[in-house]
Amino acid sequence: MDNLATVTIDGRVVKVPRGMNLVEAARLAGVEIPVFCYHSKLKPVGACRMCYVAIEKVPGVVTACTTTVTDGMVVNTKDPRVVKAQQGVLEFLLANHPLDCPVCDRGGECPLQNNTFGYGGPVSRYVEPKRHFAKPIPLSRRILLDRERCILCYRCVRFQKEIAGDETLTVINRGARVEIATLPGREFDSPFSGNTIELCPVGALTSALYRFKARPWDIRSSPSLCDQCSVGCNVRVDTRNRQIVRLLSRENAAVDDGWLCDRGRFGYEFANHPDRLTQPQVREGTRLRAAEWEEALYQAAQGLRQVVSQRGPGTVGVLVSPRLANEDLYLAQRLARAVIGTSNLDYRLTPHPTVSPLRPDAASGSIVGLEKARTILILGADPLNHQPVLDLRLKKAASLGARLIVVDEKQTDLAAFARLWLRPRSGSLDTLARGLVHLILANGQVNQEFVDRRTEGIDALRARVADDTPERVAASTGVPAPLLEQAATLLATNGPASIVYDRDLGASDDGAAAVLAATDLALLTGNIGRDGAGLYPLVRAANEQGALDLGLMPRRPSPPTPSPTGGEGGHAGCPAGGMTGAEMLDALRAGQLKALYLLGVDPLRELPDDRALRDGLTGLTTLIVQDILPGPAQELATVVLPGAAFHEREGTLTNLERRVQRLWPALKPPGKARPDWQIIHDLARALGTSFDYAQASDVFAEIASVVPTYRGLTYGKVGLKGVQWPLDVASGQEAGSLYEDPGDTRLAFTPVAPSTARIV
Amino acid sequence: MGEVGCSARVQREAMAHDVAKDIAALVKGLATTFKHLGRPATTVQYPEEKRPVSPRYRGRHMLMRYEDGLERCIGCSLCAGACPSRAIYVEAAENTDGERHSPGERYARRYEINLIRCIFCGMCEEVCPTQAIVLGHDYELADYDRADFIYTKERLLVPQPTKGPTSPPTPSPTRGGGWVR
Amino acid sequence: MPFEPIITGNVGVPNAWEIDVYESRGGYRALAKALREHQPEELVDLVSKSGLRGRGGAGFPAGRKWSLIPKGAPEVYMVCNADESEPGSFSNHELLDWDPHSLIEGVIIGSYAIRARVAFIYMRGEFWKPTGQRMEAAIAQAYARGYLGRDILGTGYNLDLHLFIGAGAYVCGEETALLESIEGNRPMPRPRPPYFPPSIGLYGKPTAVNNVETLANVPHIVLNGAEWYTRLGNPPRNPGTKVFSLSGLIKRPGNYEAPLGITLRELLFGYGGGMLDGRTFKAVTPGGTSTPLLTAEHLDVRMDYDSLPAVGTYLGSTGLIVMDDTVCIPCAVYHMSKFYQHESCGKCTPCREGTSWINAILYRITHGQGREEDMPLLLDLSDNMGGRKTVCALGDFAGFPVTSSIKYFRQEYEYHIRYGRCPTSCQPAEERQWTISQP
Amino acid sequence: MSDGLRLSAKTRAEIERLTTVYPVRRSALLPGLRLAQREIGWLPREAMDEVAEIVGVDPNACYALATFYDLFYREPVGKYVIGVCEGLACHLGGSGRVLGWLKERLGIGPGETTADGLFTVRTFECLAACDRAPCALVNDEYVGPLDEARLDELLRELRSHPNWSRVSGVGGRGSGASIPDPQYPTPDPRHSTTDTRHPAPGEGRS
Repeated sequence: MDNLATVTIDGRVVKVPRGMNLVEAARLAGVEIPVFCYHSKLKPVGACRMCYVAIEKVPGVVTACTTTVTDGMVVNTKDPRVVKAQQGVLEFLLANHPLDCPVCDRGGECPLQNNTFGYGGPVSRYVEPKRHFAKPIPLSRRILLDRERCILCYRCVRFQKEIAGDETLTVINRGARVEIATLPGREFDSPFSGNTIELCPVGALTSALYRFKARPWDIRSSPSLCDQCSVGCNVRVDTRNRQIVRLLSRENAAVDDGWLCDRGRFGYEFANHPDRLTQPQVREGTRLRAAEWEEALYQAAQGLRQVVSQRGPGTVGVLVSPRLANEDLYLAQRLARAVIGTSNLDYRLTPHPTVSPLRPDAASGSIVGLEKARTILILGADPLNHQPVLDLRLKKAASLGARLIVVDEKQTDLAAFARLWLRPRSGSLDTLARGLVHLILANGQVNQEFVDRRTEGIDALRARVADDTPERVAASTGVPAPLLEQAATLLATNGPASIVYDRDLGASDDGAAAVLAATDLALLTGNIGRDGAGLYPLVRAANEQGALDLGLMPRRPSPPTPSPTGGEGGHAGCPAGGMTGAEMLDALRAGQLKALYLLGVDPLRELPDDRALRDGLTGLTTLIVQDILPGPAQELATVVLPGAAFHEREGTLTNLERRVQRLWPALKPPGKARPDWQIIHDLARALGTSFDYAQASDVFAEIASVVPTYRGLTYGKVGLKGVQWPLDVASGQEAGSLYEDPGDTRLAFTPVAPSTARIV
Repeated sequence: MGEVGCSARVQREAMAHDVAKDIAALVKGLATTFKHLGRPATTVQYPEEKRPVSPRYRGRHMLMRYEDGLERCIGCSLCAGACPSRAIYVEAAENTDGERHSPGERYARRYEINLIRCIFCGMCEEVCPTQAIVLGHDYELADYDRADFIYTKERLLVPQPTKGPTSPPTPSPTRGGGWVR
Repeated sequence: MPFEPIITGNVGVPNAWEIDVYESRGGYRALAKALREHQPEELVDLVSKSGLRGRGGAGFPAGRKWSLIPKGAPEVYMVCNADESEPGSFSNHELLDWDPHSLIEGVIIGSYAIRARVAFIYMRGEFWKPTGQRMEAAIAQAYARGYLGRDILGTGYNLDLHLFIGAGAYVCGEETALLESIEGNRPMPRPRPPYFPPSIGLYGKPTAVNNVETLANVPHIVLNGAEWYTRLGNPPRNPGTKVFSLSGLIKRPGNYEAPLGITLRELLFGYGGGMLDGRTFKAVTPGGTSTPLLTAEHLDVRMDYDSLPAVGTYLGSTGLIVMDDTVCIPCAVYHMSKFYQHESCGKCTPCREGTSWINAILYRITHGQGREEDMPLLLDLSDNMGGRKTVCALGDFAGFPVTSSIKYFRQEYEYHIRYGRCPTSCQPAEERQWTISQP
Repeated sequence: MSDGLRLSAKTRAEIERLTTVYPVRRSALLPGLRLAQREIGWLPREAMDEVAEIVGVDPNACYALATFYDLFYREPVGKYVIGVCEGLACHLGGSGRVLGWLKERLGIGPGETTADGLFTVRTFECLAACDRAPCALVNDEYVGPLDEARLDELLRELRSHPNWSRVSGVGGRGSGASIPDPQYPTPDPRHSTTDTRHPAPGEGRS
């Protein structure tokens, strides 16, 4: 093979890709080369000088991290010169490093300890007094710096500069007085700062939250997922004493690339909160009292039954949180539709956005596919705020050569990394997007082959955007025509191109039309259904995609009810119509709802203070609140059911790229709390149905059997790294991009005039 | 059958031999008794009286202090890690200048040993970087309630030296067991 | 040997830094010749043939360096390293003072040879009065006369020249650190590979980094031909002249241009006027403090790029600091180590920690607290930081004075360790004559 | 300009111009800092923030450079900074004595400023003027070789002569810093060090 080089490392012969550095090559050969500054995700700097190796025909020793393999290279990592040099480096490093391992949070999992044990000399000859600093100093609320321990590998600063793209942390001074620091009075305020703690090969950067909480040997670890946003970063939950003590990254190259944002990393404290609900409660007069599960469920079932029988199922509403797992969501909708008999079911409290007409309603490509894009249009999306780790991926794509086009009135974080930043006036996003469509049509940059073969309705489109000339668009958006021209050209000719937008953009009028135009742009340029080319409507909540997939909203195809014989049943008994969340809240204010089941949702907490809403809730005959922490709605509840947090249960979440990933129980739920799916199951049984799921995987098996996009998925298949739906029917493997296979159906350009394009 | 009859003499002889042996044994046994009759008793009147234990005896644990009264324990949990029966529980916290328990940054807020689990192997003592946990000579550990066998820090910590700390301690490069701060 | 100075020809000429004076002495003729009569490749060949070796210290052939720049690269930079900071060398300082135009001319020719459109002169921050001011004025004059800017001398060649002034850091003399400094980053040397300046240099683009003296030689080679240059100095491998900086305890300190291959004796006792009265020669740093010392036994060694390595040292930047019998070597080495401790950039572990450690040990030794084991420790530490174990050569440099002084003057260290005081009086004599160098 | 810590419009404009002169904007950072110090005399945080803002980088980048280079001051310095070279040649030539005389005349050692704010004494490692040993850099001006008489003359000149301005005639494109030393800075309390390993300034003079 031409692109492989044969190298011999400590007598082991391996073939590795050309251009690979020796540290990685040795890893492939099963030889460990000790490192401090080297990290596979960062550019080599050769600062720590730990990774010396000897290479035949090369004088002296060289650093493995900065040396790339060449064919026929013979490497020795155990040469006496190497051993001496490495001992020397460790002696230098330890000269000023305090031996306070017993109080250091890194002690026990410290690369410096390990490398000293593995490669260091027996004693130090350093007799001068050690360097002393005031310690620790807080770099931020989250991160503490112990300068005595720092070995100046610069991993933290390099992470910030190369991956996060900022200089919120820097290096000061010179020579032996070099320190990691920020400008005095300035906080280390990167939204990704926590990664530096994990990167630090010593205990120089430590977490203020984890400080002195545990030692590595009294920690229990469990794989899990971050549930703070829709990226679905993989985490390792470290627990001690039935408490989460920290979250660490569990690298999943396809999802998070090994990084976590600070919101995810440090946002676990709710799970440890002393006020966690641990006991079901029922209302007794004006106050709630603790009850056993049987009683609480009986009361809840009675309340529901009473309302259904007296006022009809149309007066019952079910609101669920899009952070709940697929299993919970699926059972919740079954309970609502098949058991209670209502379609007043939603995961949103605000009106639904207009979405792309393409079905299924999901991102067409994958997160990792963005790295293959040459152009990325970021339309009214701010991943840093809503999908932070995706922000890193987009920066990575930019560093790999993708041209970013940011369209946003605000200066988003990505604007600084963008080739073009278009700033349309507020409310003119749709004009701008249609202007781009116009330009591509006018300049003949249409991917004609794709349009002919895969789409329909281009003539109507042509007519609709005929008036959106660059001059007019420039006048109404304030974006100069040449910039529009450049953007259109990049999008159409510098392929593959991906279009990323916030799915909630469709909630505003101009955004709704822009979302539709974005679909048109993707279809016109043929940028859909391939690696690097795709349409990414970014959802926000951890399992919002799951809620969409499982039909957790009215007037959307719902999963069919399974037949009692286990096969696929029909939609019998599923009531049509139904109210959305926003409509339910209106009905509530008007006193038209009589019973409400809140699963992980608290309208009083999530919406601005609303007297009418409070009165509506007070006026309910039955208010069942299922949550993990107390909230204002609970004060009005008739029954309170304690649920389990993400790390206390089994289940699956579907992230913004359709990846179904698993949750594992790291702890038992506190007190008598139960996983949400189990509570719904128990409530359904209390209502007299024959729900029979012994464990979460039974629910998931049913989801896989009735939801077409989830067909073929099992917990085993989902595994530790997750699977993107849909699976290929024949091979059982991930099918990759959506809309890849033309099939019979053609993809339609925006079917209706934008002004009437409200869907849902 | 004849064999039985012919053995009568043999039986008689054997019996005489046995009697002689019994008597000899009796005499021997009584000799020991008589020999000890005049000697002082070795039984100790426990609990009024106690036998001394060897210096290396491993009894109930103690948490030691420095001369200035500061706790030696820094809450590092190495003892808990080394304990083969997982009998030790440590919860660390940070010293502040206002409330200082030990030198350096860290001290043990909670330190508990479950003496029912403990097998008195001394690993904790061995591994302690500050020589804070020491197995003492106290072996009278019976109690009425299982919960009372969980020895808390307050019970384990040796009392403050009679003259209290004269000045706030300053961290020195080395102190206690060669542990370098 | 009859000897005509080449690059110091304008030193001492009144107002040599004015473009009129420079032109009247034949300045910018070479530029016109180079641009009008030669293709860039021919100039690279010419300099290669002349055998000119980089005067920054390593002696890498200048023509070879230029030929490594990929042909047809869209963006190429020329950078002149005028960050002279090596203790003991001050030749560039004086050249720049007197003759900024000859450097500018060299830079333009060099830039043309590698097809650079932008060139930098990186000058150390301390050189402002008058050096930087004169250079700035000279660049402005060169622009005004059409030697810089667009369509130089009507040849269609464009070049912008920036004077970039540092702010005090020895490590900026290292070429990759210098490039980082221009880029606005902390000047820490880059690992090579992959950052070889000819392929990945300034702003990640191919870049030639040349020393002041190297470039100042170029106009003369263009005018007089490669053949002429190869006959100078100590051919074939060490042609040309070099400006030697003599300082320390010597009668006539100053810069002296001399042919490469001149003996140390001739340099010190001929040009330099010999030792101060009543003193005897003890040691000298042949190329600044970053080269191993030479002693009286080496007086007849020839000063060039190949003869010095044969006796275990290097030509370096030819800053000769002379020490005589009144100098205590460990104290002098302690001072040298202080320099490296101060100047280490802090990137590589061995250099960052090693320079401080060595400095601390030498402090103890020279202050009466030496230990028997300190000498082997010093040698071992020098070994652990030297031998190309660090990104740049500062790690090696810091060890050279230590190892060479222990090699030649072990007994002085032993004396210090044993008796806790100096074998000589460290105080240099009071009656030193003050002279300002004017070659 | 009111507090003397902010840059004048002229300097801001000059830095602004520099950002367009070089092939990459960031290259203007070091010259920008030099210009800022030329105006203010040292680099207060406000100045670093301003330069960073003009160049379009994080202020931390300015801090990183300001603490690396010898010629930048993070603390106010006297009107005249006398930087005595302590390179080997100057050491052999008697730089220790020069520092001793300065201590005698001004009462300050390296890193200190006289109470009247007139003089700051600092050291340099090597100024590349070894033939003038022992030499010194006084603001931008090289002086040397220094003996006792020449030093006294210099001090007298500095005290009386109006031509010695705090910011000597620096100007133009890459120009700048007249005054130096982060070598022995008064530590910022948050970054204070009790580094006992490095020999105290000025020792080693035997």
